[in-house]
Amino acid sequence: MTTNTTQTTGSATRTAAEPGATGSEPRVMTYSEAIREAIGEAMTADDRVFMLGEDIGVYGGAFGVSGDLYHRFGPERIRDTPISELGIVGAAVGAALAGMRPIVEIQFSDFTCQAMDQIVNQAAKIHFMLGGAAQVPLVLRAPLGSGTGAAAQHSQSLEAWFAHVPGLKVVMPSCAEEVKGLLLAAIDDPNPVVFLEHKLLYRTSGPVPAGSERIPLGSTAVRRTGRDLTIVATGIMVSRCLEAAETLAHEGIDVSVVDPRTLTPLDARPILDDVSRTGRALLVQEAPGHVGYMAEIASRIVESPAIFRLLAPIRRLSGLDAPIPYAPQLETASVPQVDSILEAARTMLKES
Amino acid sequence: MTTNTTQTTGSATRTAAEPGATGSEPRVMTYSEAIREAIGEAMTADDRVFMLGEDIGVYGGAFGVSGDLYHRFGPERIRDTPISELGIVGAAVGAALAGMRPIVEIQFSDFTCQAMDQIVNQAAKIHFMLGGAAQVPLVLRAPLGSGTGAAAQHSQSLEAWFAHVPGLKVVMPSCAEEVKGLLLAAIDDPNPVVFLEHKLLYRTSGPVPAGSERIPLGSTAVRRTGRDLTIVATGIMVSRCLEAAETLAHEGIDVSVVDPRTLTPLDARPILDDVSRTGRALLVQEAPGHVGYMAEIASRIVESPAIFRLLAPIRRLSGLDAPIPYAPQLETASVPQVDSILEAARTMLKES
Amino acid sequence: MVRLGDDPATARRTLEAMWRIRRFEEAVDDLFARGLMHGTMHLSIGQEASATGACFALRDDDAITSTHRGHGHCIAKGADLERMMAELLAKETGYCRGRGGSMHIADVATGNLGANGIVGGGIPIAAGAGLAYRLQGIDRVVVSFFGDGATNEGAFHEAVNLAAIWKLPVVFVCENNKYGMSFSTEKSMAVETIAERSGGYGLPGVTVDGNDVEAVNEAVTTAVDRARAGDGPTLVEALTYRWKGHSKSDKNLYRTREEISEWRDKDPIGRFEALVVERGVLTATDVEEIRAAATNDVRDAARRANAAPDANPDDLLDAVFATA
Amino acid sequence: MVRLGDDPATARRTLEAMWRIRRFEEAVDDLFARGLMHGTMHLSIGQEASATGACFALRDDDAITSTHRGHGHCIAKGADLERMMAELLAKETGYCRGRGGSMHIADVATGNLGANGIVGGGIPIAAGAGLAYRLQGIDRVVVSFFGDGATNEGAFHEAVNLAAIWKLPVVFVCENNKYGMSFSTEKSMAVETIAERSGGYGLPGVTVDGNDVEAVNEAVTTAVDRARAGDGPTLVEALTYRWKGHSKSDKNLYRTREEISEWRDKDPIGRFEALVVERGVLTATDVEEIRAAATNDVRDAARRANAAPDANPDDLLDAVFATA
Ligand SMILES: Cc1ncc(C[n+]2csc(CCOP(=O)(O)OP(=O)(O)O)c2C)c(N)n1
Ligand SMILES: Cc1ncc(C[n+]2csc(CCOP(=O)(O)OP(=O)(O)O)c2C)c(N)n1
Ligand SMILES: [Mg+2]
Ligand SMILES: [Mg+2]
Repeated sequence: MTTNTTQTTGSATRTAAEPGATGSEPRVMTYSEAIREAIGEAMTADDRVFMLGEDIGVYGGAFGVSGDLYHRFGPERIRDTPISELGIVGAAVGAALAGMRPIVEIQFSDFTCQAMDQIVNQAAKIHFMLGGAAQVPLVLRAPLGSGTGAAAQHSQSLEAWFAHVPGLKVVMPSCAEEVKGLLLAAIDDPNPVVFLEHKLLYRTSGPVPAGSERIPLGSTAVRRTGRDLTIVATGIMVSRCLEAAETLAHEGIDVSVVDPRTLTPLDARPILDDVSRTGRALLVQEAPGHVGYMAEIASRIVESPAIFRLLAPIRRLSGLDAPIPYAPQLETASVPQVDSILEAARTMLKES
Repeated sequence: MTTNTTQTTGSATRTAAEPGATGSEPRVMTYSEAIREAIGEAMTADDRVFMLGEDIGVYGGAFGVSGDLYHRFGPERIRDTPISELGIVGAAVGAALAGMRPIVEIQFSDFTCQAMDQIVNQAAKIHFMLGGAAQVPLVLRAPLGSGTGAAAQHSQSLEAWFAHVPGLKVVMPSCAEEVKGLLLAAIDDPNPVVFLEHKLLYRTSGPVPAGSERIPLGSTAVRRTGRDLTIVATGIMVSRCLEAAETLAHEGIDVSVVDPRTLTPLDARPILDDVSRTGRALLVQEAPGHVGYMAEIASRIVESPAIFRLLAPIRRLSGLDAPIPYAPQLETASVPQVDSILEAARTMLKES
Repeated sequence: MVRLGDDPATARRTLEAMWRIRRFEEAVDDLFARGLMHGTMHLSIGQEASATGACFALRDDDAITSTHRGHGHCIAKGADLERMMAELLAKETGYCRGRGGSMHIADVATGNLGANGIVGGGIPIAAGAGLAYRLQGIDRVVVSFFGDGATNEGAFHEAVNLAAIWKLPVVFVCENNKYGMSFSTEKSMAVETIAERSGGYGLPGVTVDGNDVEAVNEAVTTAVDRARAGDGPTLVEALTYRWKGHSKSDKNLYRTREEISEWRDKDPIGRFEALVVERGVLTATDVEEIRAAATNDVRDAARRANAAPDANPDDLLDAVFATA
Repeated sequence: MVRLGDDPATARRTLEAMWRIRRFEEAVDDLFARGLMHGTMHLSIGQEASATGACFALRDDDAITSTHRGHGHCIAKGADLERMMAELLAKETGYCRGRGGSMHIADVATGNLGANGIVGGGIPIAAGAGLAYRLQGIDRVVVSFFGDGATNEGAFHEAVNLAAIWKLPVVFVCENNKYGMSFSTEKSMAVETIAERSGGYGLPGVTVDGNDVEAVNEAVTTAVDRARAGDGPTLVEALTYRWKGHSKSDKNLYRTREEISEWRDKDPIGRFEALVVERGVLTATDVEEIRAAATNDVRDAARRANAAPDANPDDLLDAVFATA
């Protein structure tokens, strides 16, 4: 990802996982590799961390994310499971209650539907419901999004659901550079964290810190600061928006790109500040627009004094309110692309 | 429910289910009774309609809604099931595909978590995914909401989830008067409809049409028209807002109360019109605010020219972003009550 | 194998536990009827032997997962009556600070990982706790309680299979009280016993008289030993009955008076009393004393709980997330 | 019972179906490898006998539910190769107008209620279709196909139980190809056969050689007869093997070359060819012709499908809801 300006609120804490690891130079690696590195480091540093999921062992994971972890940590800690999403998330909840720090991989985030009871009725609520007497520190990793031709049951972006559930933290890392630090923070967290990776990002790469810096959950990143328009985007849309921003810059349209990174807790301040400055907000997500996450961002803006700084109506650019189709030309037409982002930005500027 | 003014967009269609039924006087009956009457009439009129769910037979339903239907229609068509939410919703999907019109009752809407795969990955998507070759006309009825002391796993309001899923229609009937007409429309619909009843409404009553008038899905009702403020509310909050409106009227604050009734499809026009007129919007829901349904309403307003008519920031009044607690004093404090609605309305008027 | 009714100390503890359960639930039933308690309630009166027999097969550091009908499990595992009562009375001193209520009492200190409002919800959690203990190299065992109705949930299937393939130290205790709410086991399954369901997973299944506290204890002890030895899970079905309705909304339309009174005659407490008196392990006076003590304990607990401060709504939002 | 290889007409149809499946999937594999096909793909090459044997036990108006590995079921139930190919090639003329792709082909006209991208997703749907036919007073039967891996899902458990207690006209056909993706049945369950899982539900379970098209047909026919007669469901386990990887991302790290080649030697098509030639029902020339015809049919279907118009993105939003 091309990052013109990165400011984060909340300070990144640096924690040494292995001696000598901090301070070393970042290496260029893929998003998948960065995830794997984070898991490997967490497992090395803490015996309580283990992983369970379908085909994460010798197969290396449906998207190859767990890779060689099985060979490094063995079948007890990189635990292949039957096809039983409800059971394995439930097992993670129980293991977390009993003192472990499980990381569950769900092959496609669509299959969280199978495990919703354990995620939402159990994991999210236990700490509260038990009056604080117990904690459920687990990380549920799952790939979301379209673009692979896998059609409607393998391409959803359900982040809005999880973000709506009190008791869950929700992370959507948008680049290789940050996925490691966010995942380490998620593993540290004493709460259930839903960690939503975008399939198309797995093979993208960037400079990943060699050390074990955490990126605190709840710290929005301003990726680029512009004069005319604030674009807020999540997941894969962040890089598309940054690409669009480059083109717009050549046209004399200067935009900010803001990435919340964690949907819950949401660090709204940088968004409100940026929108107050530019007076225009374009909110971009892959998920269908209707009752999607960007509706929350729009609401935060218009509940705040930033509403009085708006020069134009807020605009959401979202996936169609339709299931994701199989055919590539249909699939592409279903979610925002660089072109539609350009188009939306230009229209907003033209009309106000 | 006290209805000062009721205007609906979309015209109510009148269909005779039984000879002589139309045109007769409305009778005062409870929300539960009205639901039961709708089901009874639909089952009488159409052999394809049947009901399945846990304890809907001789027990009469967890909330007594199915009542005597078992005795009227027998165990084949009022079908008691084992405790298998995923299985029974799946069976409803299969039955719908094979030409039936199943109505599934889920005892508490929280248990839709168990059935999410069949609701979301199957029912919602089949028509689209199969290129239109099949339909899934089913109604999933489930009670939502807090107020019964049943705590976090039996009190959620998950309407935002369903509304976010393309392919599902979502209805939230707010009064006895309308629940029959909305349910009849839902049963007629060739698509999967999630029909979310509020537990505390079951025992409320109102005049219910004796005929089988349908209330079209996707027609917002303006319950009361005022000068100063537009309140948009769903489910149980509609009557609380109407109650608050009476008090406010005595204080010289004149508010509209608008009830979308169906969350998908949303008939946004009456909301936008009313907000454009009053210049203020207070959005009230029981569900937690973060990424809730009212965020969509806020977004619709500020994406439209209505944004330019706003005299004050939009305000959402929602349930706390917390699970619903057991203790009555905590439960009450967790979701909007008449007092908090009054308070919010007064503050909005004072500040702008 | 030593039986619960063989020596006076154990017999006394056993009877004490059953009476405390019975008296606690009677008190709760009464408070509810008098409008002093909120919400809903699932009473296990009549099922005291299965809760007690199973929990008494465990070490203090072993764990359980419980259900919506969980007061008995909780008490048998050693929970404090006052904190339980305080929870039901919506007090700050309750186990869940008034946030959970009857369906969510947990007591991590005594190894109770929690009741559950979701039918079947605790079963995968039990498997996970068992897995944790294995990974930690600790020889703890988990008993997962659930009802006959719960065995129709996918959660049961997936969790039992995980425990079977991983040979987890879990004992699945099904309290078969013949009904899942109103739906009888004759209708909800096409096999005779829940125990038969174990066959599909490759684990032993046994059916015992759930109103015989010794029989339950014996079966669960065998299963616990097996689990602790690393030989994997067992499914124990305890045949029992709830005297009261499913919950407060039950009009009892689905079972006959005769059936209920037949099962009342099989009262697990009276039966154990008769047994130990007959064996000469306890006297009629001992039994009388134990019963009276339980009545007092529950009365005191209720009194003290009632005097405690109400749960406080001020910090609800701070209570959602754990902080480190 | 009449066997599929007993008379020339049936033997020909059977062999035809199997070759059409094989050739279709080879063509798809090739198109994919050449970058002409999008998405992912689960091939059933090696499993043709179970799809064919089971579907050939059905009447035309009977129904099936299928899986992610569903091309074979679809073809054996009578789907049109061109419309299937058009779907995979993202054409407007495809079964799903390009919206579903390989994992969602359905053909309601031939009773195929749909493939399914969700493991276990079709099983409850099959139960529901069976229920519908019963309520409609029609004597149709539903065959639900799924893999060994799917039997670990809660959906399997709940659906089989529903079918059992309601005696629904459903036949559960488990194609046990030894792996759910990379996870072997030895690891995913602690019993020897999937058929044993039927015991917990009170329905018959049988295991057959899934590469013997006659054996599959015979077992499923018995089950279909039973279902049609109102005697309820059966679980039929067909032991078979997929020659290819699970999907396009499979690096085949979890099984040995030897195992694969052993199973290639058990080719269900070659085996049936040898059998019918040996029995004198078909000649070697007949067999040769059938194979060639399948090759041609698939080639033609691909050619025609390829020439069809691409699926059109313009009306995606209109396609979400059915209108009346
Ligand atoms: C997933 C789910 N479905 C339904 C319910 C409603 N419900 C609560 S208890 C119960 C009956 C449970 O039966 P069983 O497992 O036999 O336990 P018992 O009540 O007999 O102790 C039902 C249907 C629930 N709480 N959770
Ligand atoms: C609910 C769900 N979990 C996981 C997957 C990913 N997945 C697709 S096919 C498959 C293996 C299925 O195994 P089996 O049922 O034996 O069928 P086979 O592929 O062997 O034909 C998996 C894990 C899925 N599609 N759906
Ligand atoms: Mg029961
Ligand atoms: Mg398989």
